[in-house]
Amino acid sequence: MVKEIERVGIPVVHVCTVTPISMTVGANRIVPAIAIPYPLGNPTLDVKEEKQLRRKILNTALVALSTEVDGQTIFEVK
Amino acid sequence: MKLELGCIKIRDIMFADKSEIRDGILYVNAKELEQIVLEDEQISAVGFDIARPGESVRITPVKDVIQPRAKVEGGGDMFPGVVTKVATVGSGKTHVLDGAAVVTVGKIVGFQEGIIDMTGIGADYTPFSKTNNLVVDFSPKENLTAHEYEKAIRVAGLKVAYALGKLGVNHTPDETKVYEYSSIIEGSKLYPDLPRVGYVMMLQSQGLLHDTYVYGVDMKLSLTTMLSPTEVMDGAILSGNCVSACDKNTTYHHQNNPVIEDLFAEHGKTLNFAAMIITNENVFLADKERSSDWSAKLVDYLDLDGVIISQEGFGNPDTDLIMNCVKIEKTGTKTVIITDEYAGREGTSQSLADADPLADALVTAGNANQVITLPKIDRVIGTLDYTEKIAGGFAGSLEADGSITVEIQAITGATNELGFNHMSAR
Amino acid sequence: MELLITNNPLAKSMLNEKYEVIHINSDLVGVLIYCRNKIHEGHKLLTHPLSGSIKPNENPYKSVILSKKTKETDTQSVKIIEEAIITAKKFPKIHINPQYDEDYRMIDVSLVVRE
Amino acid sequence: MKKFRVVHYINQFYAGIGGEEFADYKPEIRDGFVGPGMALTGAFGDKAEIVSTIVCGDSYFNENLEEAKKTILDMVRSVNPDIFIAGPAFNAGRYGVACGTICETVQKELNIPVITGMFEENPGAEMFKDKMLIVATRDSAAGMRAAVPTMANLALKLLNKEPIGASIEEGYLPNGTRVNFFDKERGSRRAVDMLLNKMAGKPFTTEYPMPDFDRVEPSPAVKDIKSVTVALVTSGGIVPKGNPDRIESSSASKFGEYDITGVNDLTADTYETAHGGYDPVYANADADRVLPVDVMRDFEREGIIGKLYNKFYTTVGNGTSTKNSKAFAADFAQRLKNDNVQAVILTST
Repeated sequence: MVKEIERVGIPVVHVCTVTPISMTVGANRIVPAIAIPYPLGNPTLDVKEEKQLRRKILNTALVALSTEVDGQTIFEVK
Repeated sequence: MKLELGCIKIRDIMFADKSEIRDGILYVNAKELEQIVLEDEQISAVGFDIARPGESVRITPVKDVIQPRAKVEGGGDMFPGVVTKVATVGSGKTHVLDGAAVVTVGKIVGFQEGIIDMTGIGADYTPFSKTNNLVVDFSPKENLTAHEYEKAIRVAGLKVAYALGKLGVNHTPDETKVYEYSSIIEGSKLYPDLPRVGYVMMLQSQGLLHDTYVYGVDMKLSLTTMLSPTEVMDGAILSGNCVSACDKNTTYHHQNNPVIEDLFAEHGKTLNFAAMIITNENVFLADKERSSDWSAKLVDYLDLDGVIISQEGFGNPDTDLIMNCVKIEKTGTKTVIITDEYAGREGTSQSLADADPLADALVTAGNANQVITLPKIDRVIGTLDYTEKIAGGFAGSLEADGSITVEIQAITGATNELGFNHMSAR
Repeated sequence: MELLITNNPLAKSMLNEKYEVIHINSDLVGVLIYCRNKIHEGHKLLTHPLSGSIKPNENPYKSVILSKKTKETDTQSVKIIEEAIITAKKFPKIHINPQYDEDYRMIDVSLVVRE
Repeated sequence: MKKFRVVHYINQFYAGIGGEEFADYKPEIRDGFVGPGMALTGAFGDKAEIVSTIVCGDSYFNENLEEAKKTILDMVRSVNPDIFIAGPAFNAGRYGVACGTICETVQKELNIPVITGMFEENPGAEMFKDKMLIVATRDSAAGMRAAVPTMANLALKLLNKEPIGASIEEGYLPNGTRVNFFDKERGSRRAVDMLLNKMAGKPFTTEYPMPDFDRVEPSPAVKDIKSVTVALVTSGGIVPKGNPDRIESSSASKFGEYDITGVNDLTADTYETAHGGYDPVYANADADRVLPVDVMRDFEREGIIGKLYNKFYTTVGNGTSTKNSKAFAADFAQRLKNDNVQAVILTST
């Protein structure tokens, strides 16, 4: 799916738990997620903390979208 | 290592008072064989039957197929470590009863696999419709465990084949083939300009009914190792694998390994057949990693330019196959893999349980889920009681008119992953 | 303790001391799906879920050994379990004779016991 | 014996009307065979005959798609054929797409067998090879002599309802359906030959191609994220509660497009997952954990992004299978492009 989006020239960031799979499907901008059943969340946190965590991941995703890359690049969430 | 295979052509098998080979006919005294089999107290009774090419006969459920062979010259004896004492084989002279086979049948557990049809469309899918088969049907003593019974049948079948093979020792072969296998250094000196090719053979080794024995060693307990391909011709590798009839290697397949034959056919001409590696297919993933690491290490160490990798069995061995392939490709050695497919009855499902772009050269033995209808046959050796339980069969697969609708995975050797057959798929 | 996920009563009785046995009342695919969820939580596959060459529609019993929970999701385990579920689902249902239940159970266990 | 009735479709060039300058030629139907139809007729012998030939310009067909389809369909219907044959189109792209499109239409509407022929790299081949038999041809009309008997032979098999063998035997493009056949050489010999070619750097053809793992060049980065529209896409199967489009849990062949105008937060009452590939408990409790609409709305309000696109796309791809979601993705990617979306966040489980 990532490839088809990139083929029309739109940058795409893949937020994905299992980053090696993201590599095999051909994503160029990759942001690691939390866990397969909740990639952008964590049910053990309270609602506010969980949203804060989600925001952190998405901030990284926006950074990835704004960064030129010349190959498959993983952007770690800081 | 040099092995001469002397082939004595067998065109028929008949029961007789005296066991002997005369004018290409294998005469068998069933009483003598019975005594040999019943030496094992765990077997209570044994029956013998003969199935010839073209006869309206169906053999099922097949456990193993063995070609009678005997050592004439050279170290060791046939089926070392199981029927005879442990000693290195693979050199000297061996006589083969070419055209004959021992087929064992028996109920080890309550679901049974393996059909050999001697005529009709089913015969096209199994190599054992072209051999004259002495079928041996074993009954166990009561209260035998499946493990004990499996072993008893396995060894008894080999003993029968060993006894028959002995009958050919003093005969002049109709045809002699010579296989010569050099040491690594010697081979490189002989063929400095030819690509160095190896054969990585994967052996089924998962547990009860899923095992392979090498000089008597249960392969799941072994690390990846090496032997001479001529040792394999002398019965160094024996089947203890009773499941997935279509893509298991019977002992006959091991004895007549087609990859070995075809690599020898090119040896010294277009390639240098430098090494044979055997590895296992265990259930534990750590074993899979270790064994495939070891395959790649050996391939790298031996400095091979290319290898053929053959698989055995369905399902999780796909993972071993891809691990072996990928790790070997990463050492810079080119690979070709041989496997079969489970693409569903329509042929539209995903064929393999694992995949990798480095596996870019694949030979397929066909789609094992293809459905065919085997016509009614006059005589059944063994039993059809379990037909609906045969792999690929399903409830009602035994039709009222005596025909059987099955997936070809129920047929012994139909999609053999050594590339024994001509079948392929696209 | 490592986990043994199974729908096989024999596995439970034979391996109860060696593993933390989780007995699932479901078909083979159900066992695989349970394993998948455990893998997503951080358990690793120790045995291949397509253990044995008996086709997934031929033997109703399945035992799979998983590691203790780890912090990471193991990529290889994720891939293998997904492929195993796809493979298991593609085999049509066939009649399985309950007369041979004991055999089915024994074969399944023999595949995950290291001798 | 009665001869089967064949209708043959060709473009303006093969009808002898002219090249590109006549590509807007409107559909017409002529009696009997025209151009390459002669060779086909020869190959059919006394078993089938071309009763009519339909000629249409490639530009006309592709630029007036609906009208062309309707006109041609009526023409075909009027002569009541047993089979419809188009081309072969070789490597001519628009001709190939026209052949595939009209074959698909005829097959669906008239329920008769169809067949066409193309070079494997013709764009029409990729689009239609799993929908009909497409005979593999060379890349130019020089391949006509080889293509015609293959097409005729397959056409007769379809007409006689005979089983169709493997692609390599019958000469059609591999279409993903695996068919067994008996090769000339045994498997081990084929493996040795393949290895010799591979080691020598010569071409070889695998008997089972691995799934497509190709790469694409990264798109340029977004210059100013504050001023662009960002879209959310997920393979995590998030759908409105109740799964109105019945997205299947394990097949990525279906996908959903849902409007989120005015939606600021996904809740347990409004959204859920249709994905069968993971434990759904957490996503059903709060779908923002998979499709983060809540935070994206915050970003929009705070001016961190320009706008959140008012639709999201969803499917249940499991990440490892690559082929099924391809067509769907190509489709929505074009829609995103048309709506001037400049960045996409794709979330996967």
